[in-house]
Amino acid sequence: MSQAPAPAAAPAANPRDWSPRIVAFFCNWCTYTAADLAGVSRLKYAPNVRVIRLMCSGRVDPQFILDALARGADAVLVGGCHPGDCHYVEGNYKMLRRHQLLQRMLTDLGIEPERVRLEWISAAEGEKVKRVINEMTEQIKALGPLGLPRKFAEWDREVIALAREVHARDAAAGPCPAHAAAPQPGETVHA
Amino acid sequence: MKYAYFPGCSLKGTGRAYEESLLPVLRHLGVEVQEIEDWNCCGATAYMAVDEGKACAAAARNLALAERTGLQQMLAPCSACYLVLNKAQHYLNEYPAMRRVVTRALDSLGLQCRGDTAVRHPLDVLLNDVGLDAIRQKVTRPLTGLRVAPYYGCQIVRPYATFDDQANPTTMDRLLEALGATVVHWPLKTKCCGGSLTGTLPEAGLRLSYILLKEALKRGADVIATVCPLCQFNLDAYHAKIAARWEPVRIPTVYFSQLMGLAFGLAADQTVLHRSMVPLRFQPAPVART
Amino acid sequence: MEIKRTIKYEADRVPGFGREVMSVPGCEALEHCIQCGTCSGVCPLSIYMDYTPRQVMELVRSDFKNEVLRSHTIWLCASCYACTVECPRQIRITDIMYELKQRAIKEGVYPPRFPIPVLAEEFTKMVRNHGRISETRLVTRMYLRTHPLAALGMAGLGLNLMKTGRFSLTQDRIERHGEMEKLMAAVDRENGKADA
Amino acid sequence: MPKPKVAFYWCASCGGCEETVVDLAEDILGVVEKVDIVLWPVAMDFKYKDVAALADGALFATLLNGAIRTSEQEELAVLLRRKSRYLIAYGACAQLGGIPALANQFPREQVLRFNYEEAPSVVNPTRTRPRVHFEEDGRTPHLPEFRHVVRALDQVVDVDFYIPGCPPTPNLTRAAFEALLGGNLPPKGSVLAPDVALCEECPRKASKPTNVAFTEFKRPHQGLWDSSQCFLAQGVVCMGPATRSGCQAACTCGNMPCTGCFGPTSRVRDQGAKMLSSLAANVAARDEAGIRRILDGLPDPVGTFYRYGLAKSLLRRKVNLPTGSNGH
Amino acid sequence: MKAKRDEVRIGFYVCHCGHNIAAMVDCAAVARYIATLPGVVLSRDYKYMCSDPGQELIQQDIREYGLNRVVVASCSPLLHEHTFRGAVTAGGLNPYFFHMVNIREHDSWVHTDRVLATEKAKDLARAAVERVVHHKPLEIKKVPIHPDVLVVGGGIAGIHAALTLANAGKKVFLVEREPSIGGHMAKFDKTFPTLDCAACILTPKMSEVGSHPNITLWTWSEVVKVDGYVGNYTVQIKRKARYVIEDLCTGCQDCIAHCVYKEPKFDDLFNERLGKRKPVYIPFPQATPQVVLIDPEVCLNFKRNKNPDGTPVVSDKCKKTCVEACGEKRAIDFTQKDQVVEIKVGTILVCTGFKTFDARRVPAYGYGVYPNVYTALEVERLVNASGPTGGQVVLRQGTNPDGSPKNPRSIGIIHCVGSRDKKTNLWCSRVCCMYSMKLAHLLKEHTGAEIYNFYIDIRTPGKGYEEFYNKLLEEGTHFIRGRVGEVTDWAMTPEEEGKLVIRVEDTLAGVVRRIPVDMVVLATGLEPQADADAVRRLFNMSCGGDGWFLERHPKLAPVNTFTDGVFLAGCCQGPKDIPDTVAQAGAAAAEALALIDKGYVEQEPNTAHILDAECSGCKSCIPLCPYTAILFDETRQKAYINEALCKGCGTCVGSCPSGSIVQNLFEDAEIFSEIAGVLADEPVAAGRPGNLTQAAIP
Repeated sequence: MSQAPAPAAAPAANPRDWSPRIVAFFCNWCTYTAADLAGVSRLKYAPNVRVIRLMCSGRVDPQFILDALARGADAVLVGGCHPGDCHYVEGNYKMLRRHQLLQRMLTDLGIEPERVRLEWISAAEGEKVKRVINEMTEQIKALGPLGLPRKFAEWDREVIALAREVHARDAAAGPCPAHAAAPQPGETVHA
Repeated sequence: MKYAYFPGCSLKGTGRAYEESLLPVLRHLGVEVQEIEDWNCCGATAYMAVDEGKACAAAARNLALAERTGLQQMLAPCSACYLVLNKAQHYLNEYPAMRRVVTRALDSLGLQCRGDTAVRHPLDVLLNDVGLDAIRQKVTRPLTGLRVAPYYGCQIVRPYATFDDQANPTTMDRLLEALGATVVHWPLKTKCCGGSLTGTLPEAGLRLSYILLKEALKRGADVIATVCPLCQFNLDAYHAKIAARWEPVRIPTVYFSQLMGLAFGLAADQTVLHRSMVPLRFQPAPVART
Repeated sequence: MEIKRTIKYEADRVPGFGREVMSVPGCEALEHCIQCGTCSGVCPLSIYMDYTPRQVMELVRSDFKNEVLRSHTIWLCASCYACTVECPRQIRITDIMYELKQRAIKEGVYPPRFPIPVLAEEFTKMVRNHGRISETRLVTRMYLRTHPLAALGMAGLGLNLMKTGRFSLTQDRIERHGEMEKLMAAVDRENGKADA
Repeated sequence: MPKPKVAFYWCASCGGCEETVVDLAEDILGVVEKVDIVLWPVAMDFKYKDVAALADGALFATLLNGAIRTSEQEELAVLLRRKSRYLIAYGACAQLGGIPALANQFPREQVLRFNYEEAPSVVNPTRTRPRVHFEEDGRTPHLPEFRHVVRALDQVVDVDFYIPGCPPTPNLTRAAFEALLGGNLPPKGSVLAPDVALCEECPRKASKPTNVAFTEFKRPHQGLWDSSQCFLAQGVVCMGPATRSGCQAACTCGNMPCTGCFGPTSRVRDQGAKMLSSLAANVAARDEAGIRRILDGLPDPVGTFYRYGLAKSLLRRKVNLPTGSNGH
Repeated sequence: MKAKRDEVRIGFYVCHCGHNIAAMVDCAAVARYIATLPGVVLSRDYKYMCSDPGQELIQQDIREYGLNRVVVASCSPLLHEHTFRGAVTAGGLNPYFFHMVNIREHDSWVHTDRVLATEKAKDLARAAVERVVHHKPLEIKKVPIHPDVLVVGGGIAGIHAALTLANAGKKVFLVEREPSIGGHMAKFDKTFPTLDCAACILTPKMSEVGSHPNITLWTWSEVVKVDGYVGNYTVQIKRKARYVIEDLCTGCQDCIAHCVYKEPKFDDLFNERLGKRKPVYIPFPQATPQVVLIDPEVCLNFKRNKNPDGTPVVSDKCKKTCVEACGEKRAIDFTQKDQVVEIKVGTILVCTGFKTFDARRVPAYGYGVYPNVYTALEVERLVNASGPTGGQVVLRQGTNPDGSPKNPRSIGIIHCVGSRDKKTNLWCSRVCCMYSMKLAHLLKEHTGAEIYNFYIDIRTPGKGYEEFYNKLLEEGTHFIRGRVGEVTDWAMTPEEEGKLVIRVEDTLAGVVRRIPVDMVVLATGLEPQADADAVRRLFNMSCGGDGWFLERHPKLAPVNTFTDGVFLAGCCQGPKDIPDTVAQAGAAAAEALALIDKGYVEQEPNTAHILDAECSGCKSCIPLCPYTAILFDETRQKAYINEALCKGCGTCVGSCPSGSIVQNLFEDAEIFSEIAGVLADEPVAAGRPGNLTQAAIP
């Protein structure tokens, strides 16, 4: 599932035309609707955000945020109803609390707070969708790429170098059984 | 209570009666003021007409000097100064570009302007800091029977209604009542007096003064109380010309501070009523206080 | 009878003028004007104006620069801010008037010997040189530059001022001479027009 | 018929895992008679070259404990991988990175500096540090490279099974051996422990009310805890809900809260994130200030939620730390 | 997952939506790209997917290509998800093997760079393709609908809706917070543009409501609590104490006649305080129900100080002549208390109306300062034959030469008071132009005065409206285009003496004018009710930025709200005139009927369930559910979810520490793959985060 072919322009290919990749989780009732409204009103905003629709910001599992970052998002935006307006009474409060704790942890792990943003945007606030997305895009532009996948690769170069060496040595020494080859991507303890 | 004091040019010139009467009154009420050292012209409206940036810088110099005094509050009795200084603060906070320019310009004088000094009008201070009760305490000669038309003019409630209602300000009304005077209610209390136009386009400027004077008389006022040197000048100095153009509408115009002095029983050289061209002839009787 | 052609051709417009004005701090909201006329309705001086404030707003918006800068309206504004506080679109009309006055002065387009800009200029000069205003001197200078004769008409007033001890021809000034000049020069520098 | 060959090996670890093997007590004999132990550095003397000499896949199983931090450990991991039919990550460090992986919060330089210069117990006036290559009377031996990143075993080589725990319990180990030898194995990649969270087997489970909302968080040393009541109900962070069972709740039985050494269930990708999610969501306050005040009771989120799992967490490591451009 | 990949056969469709999408997104390119993804057996772009042929296309392909997953990239799922699920079902698939991608509202309409917009479309589409692999067939949940309806608000909207429903044989509860239904319309004299008398057309409807066997009418009552969900709402209603037993009161009004107060003495709110009433009163002659009530604030039989809980204290100081007068009927009961009743309904219509703008907020017009400045609503009462002056237009201040109260000879009507103004309300209130002209006509009719209308723009978008404007012009009413600067009482000229002077620029003539008048009428705009926000929360609705209740979709669902089973009608949704209000009320009633007669609602099966074997019983999820849908089975020591109560927010799922709760349609696997999908073009995303990247190993 991770082997999708890269489209024409892999954005990271050339740092000059790097532009932030932001994954957004919008609640169905307020923020997603607001984004629809922004569309209907033909407001124009930066094309850097990819919206994933959930029923409520309360559904946003911190794993989603970390996974998005780990897979190459430069930032994550979570949008929910204003406090007191949650379609499910108080899902947005749950998210607010998670967000605060997550921010503390991410800071310890070297990720700037700006990269994970929580916004209350009501169904009527198409303008705010535009403002927040543009604002955030600018902020992240200023911060520069997070680029975790590339970081992971960089980290692992030290190991890969050795792996190569050993493999080379053994190749000389004789054939090595298939299953001793390094693990295939995608199949792991999580699978 | 201590305030940095910004007199402004008029209070040293044609509007000296304002300062001469205000300072004693404040002293009498235990309000300390410290004149800002080497203050300059606020930038005034005429300047705005030439270059907003420079007007702002001129104002900012004063704000910076005020900040130097370490007093958070700044007293600006002249309406024009009050407005311009306030406006400058707003612009500096609303428009980063302008702030940058002004900040750099001030650097060249070795000054900084944080822009956090509260620019306040005497009416504001008297009602909200001193309080009407304290003022009543000091009234020894209530202005009983004196019918006063309170005249605020434009610039202390417009465009920034900081301490009073924009459409119908009442601070001076309440102050005058506290002095024992009878307040004449009229719809022109915030109308324009003609400003600098009286000097430049008499027909237009004087007419506005004429309307004010006429209406005040019509509503049975004995005197108009004002808060602005320019208003006072316009309403006091042009009676001859007005009479020549329309009809005589003689009614004295004095600063509210002069009336306060009167009610506090301060000496003549502290109420300086003699500085009005149309004199106010009213001597309140003392009352025995219990 | 004398007849006058009032039609406006596109050539009479100065494209971009409106946008330019609306880009100045304080003048942004002009684009929201709905031409309701509240400004004229509350303006105490609109009755003397060749264009009502509302018309000036529209003329600015439609780039009729020359008409606007030559109008009396901008000089008649006494900056009482009545329009600004009443405008249903919160347009800072007074500030726009200031902006227009500035442009008129910079371009020198106003009636000859017209006292208001002269006053403004003298005022500016005095502040620049002395840091403070001495009203009597200022007014006198203005009259001398505009209607020397009219100055005589003011004699009576001058007399009264003397009587009430409010007349003085001495020039008040700040102690740290030159600071104002320095300050203004700095502003010019910052605005990138050191020559001014 | 020859007995299947088995190897025990340790990498970045404390030795606790080896203890467990010993803790099998008399059962160790049972194991020993069923298998030939061909490599066990902690207990016996074999040479790597002996192992290297073996044919690929000649080892039936290798139980490798400890995290991977040095090039030597990597090399051995690769070697043992090749020689073993089943490579088993044994214990929290091999499975998740374990305690050593907490070092993933700090730059390698800082770790070295502390250990060779700053640690109170160190006397090292010349500030000598191990170098990979160095000259010594004509010879140039080389030492293993100390990596920038601490890794779990499966971040270096392919792993067949995982036996969790810090350390794994004798029971799990025994069960694992039985499964291995009996040939009734779960799908590759499985963790050989129940796939349910710890609360299932925690004796305090019943004592937890259904309406726990946190008004403050306390740390284990900040009080005396009712030994019969759920820690979370007492405001103490217990990783039990987010951690695999299989340890018979050893810690909570010893009146200490669970710290998560068994790692997440198979349904969870990031143990810390999940625990964080559940704890935060149940904070009582609604206003930002109130929430902040309560969360102040969790001064070290990473250390709390990733005590063992940092290497295998979604972020793996403090992301802005420097990395060596290459290995050797 | 790999195995799964082989079984799935995905059909992908990208919609041009005419030019709406195609203009900014290269649909063909998107289709070509998606075709290259594993599992995709078919990838098309098409002009209008939502059209019949478009849907037909999907159905055919399902059959011909044996598709078992369908992805459509077009507009917002909130718009057409239902449509396409229908098509998928018709094609013989479970509707939930479908996923929709929003490349219009979220892409083509909001971006300006075609290349980037196309990239975004590809990313979003790829995410859907990744996601749909994990979709599972689901049962559509059917929830039975309780046939009774609650209508909140007894204005013309509520009245019309209630009658429509009741005549269709449904039981209706109509709740009105005032003592009588009728709302604002009951206060109007005539209605524009036809000028038929408001009472004549409203009163029959009101009495029909009062007597309708299917309508339970509760006035002087307020909804205080709403629980449940579409089809099954439990509503608590507070019935405020009237101190009169409704069933016993015959409306004879003897009590009023015999009240110890001989003369009406207290402000009559129905008459906008222009008239007076007694402590025991009936709001207006046609009031429905015809039941009096007593105002404990002023009635002599109550103490002025209240109980701690705010309820009034009976003093028994009064002679109680009213009780005597009531005699045998025994309708008056001073001991009455507020009481809360609970009802069950399936659907709710919110028709809570508007409030008029408070003219004091525009001080320049002198309302409250100059007695002869009136609001339009006051004038409605003034010209009304049953009004406080019996239809005589007499001013508060001034007298005629004969000493009688002054009749105005000149009247200025100021439009847009509080409307179209950033300082108050930016919206156009839609009705003021027309009602101002109506009042202009009526005032001329009553007084023959000179009438000036001061307007910014005249807006007459309605049947017969422009004609009415024309009629007014013929009548010689003056129309001056200019927003009035101020209303003042200082005179410049003799003819201004003693009058109100209106200063305005006649913008069409380009001159500033001062116009003296005897009377000023302020055409105040419409505003959301003061408690709109509380009401909104009560029914779990949304408000627009301006405070009006928000419809689900301005065109496709104008009377629906974001809460199923709750509908909107009338001015609570935005300013509108009576014809529009009635039409909307009818529409809302029809929507409710459609639900009721269907008998059930289909609900998104997006509920959550707990994996029983995997649940450790840690109870972390239980306090998180706002609907207490999560329960704990003490014997088995595991949590379980009552899916009937679950509304599918997924909060518990996001919080389960061992990942043992699953939300249909939003399973972890589905969302993770969606995340992977939008980001998959990251060069090294191949390696699973947390695992050694293999790219470099030979």
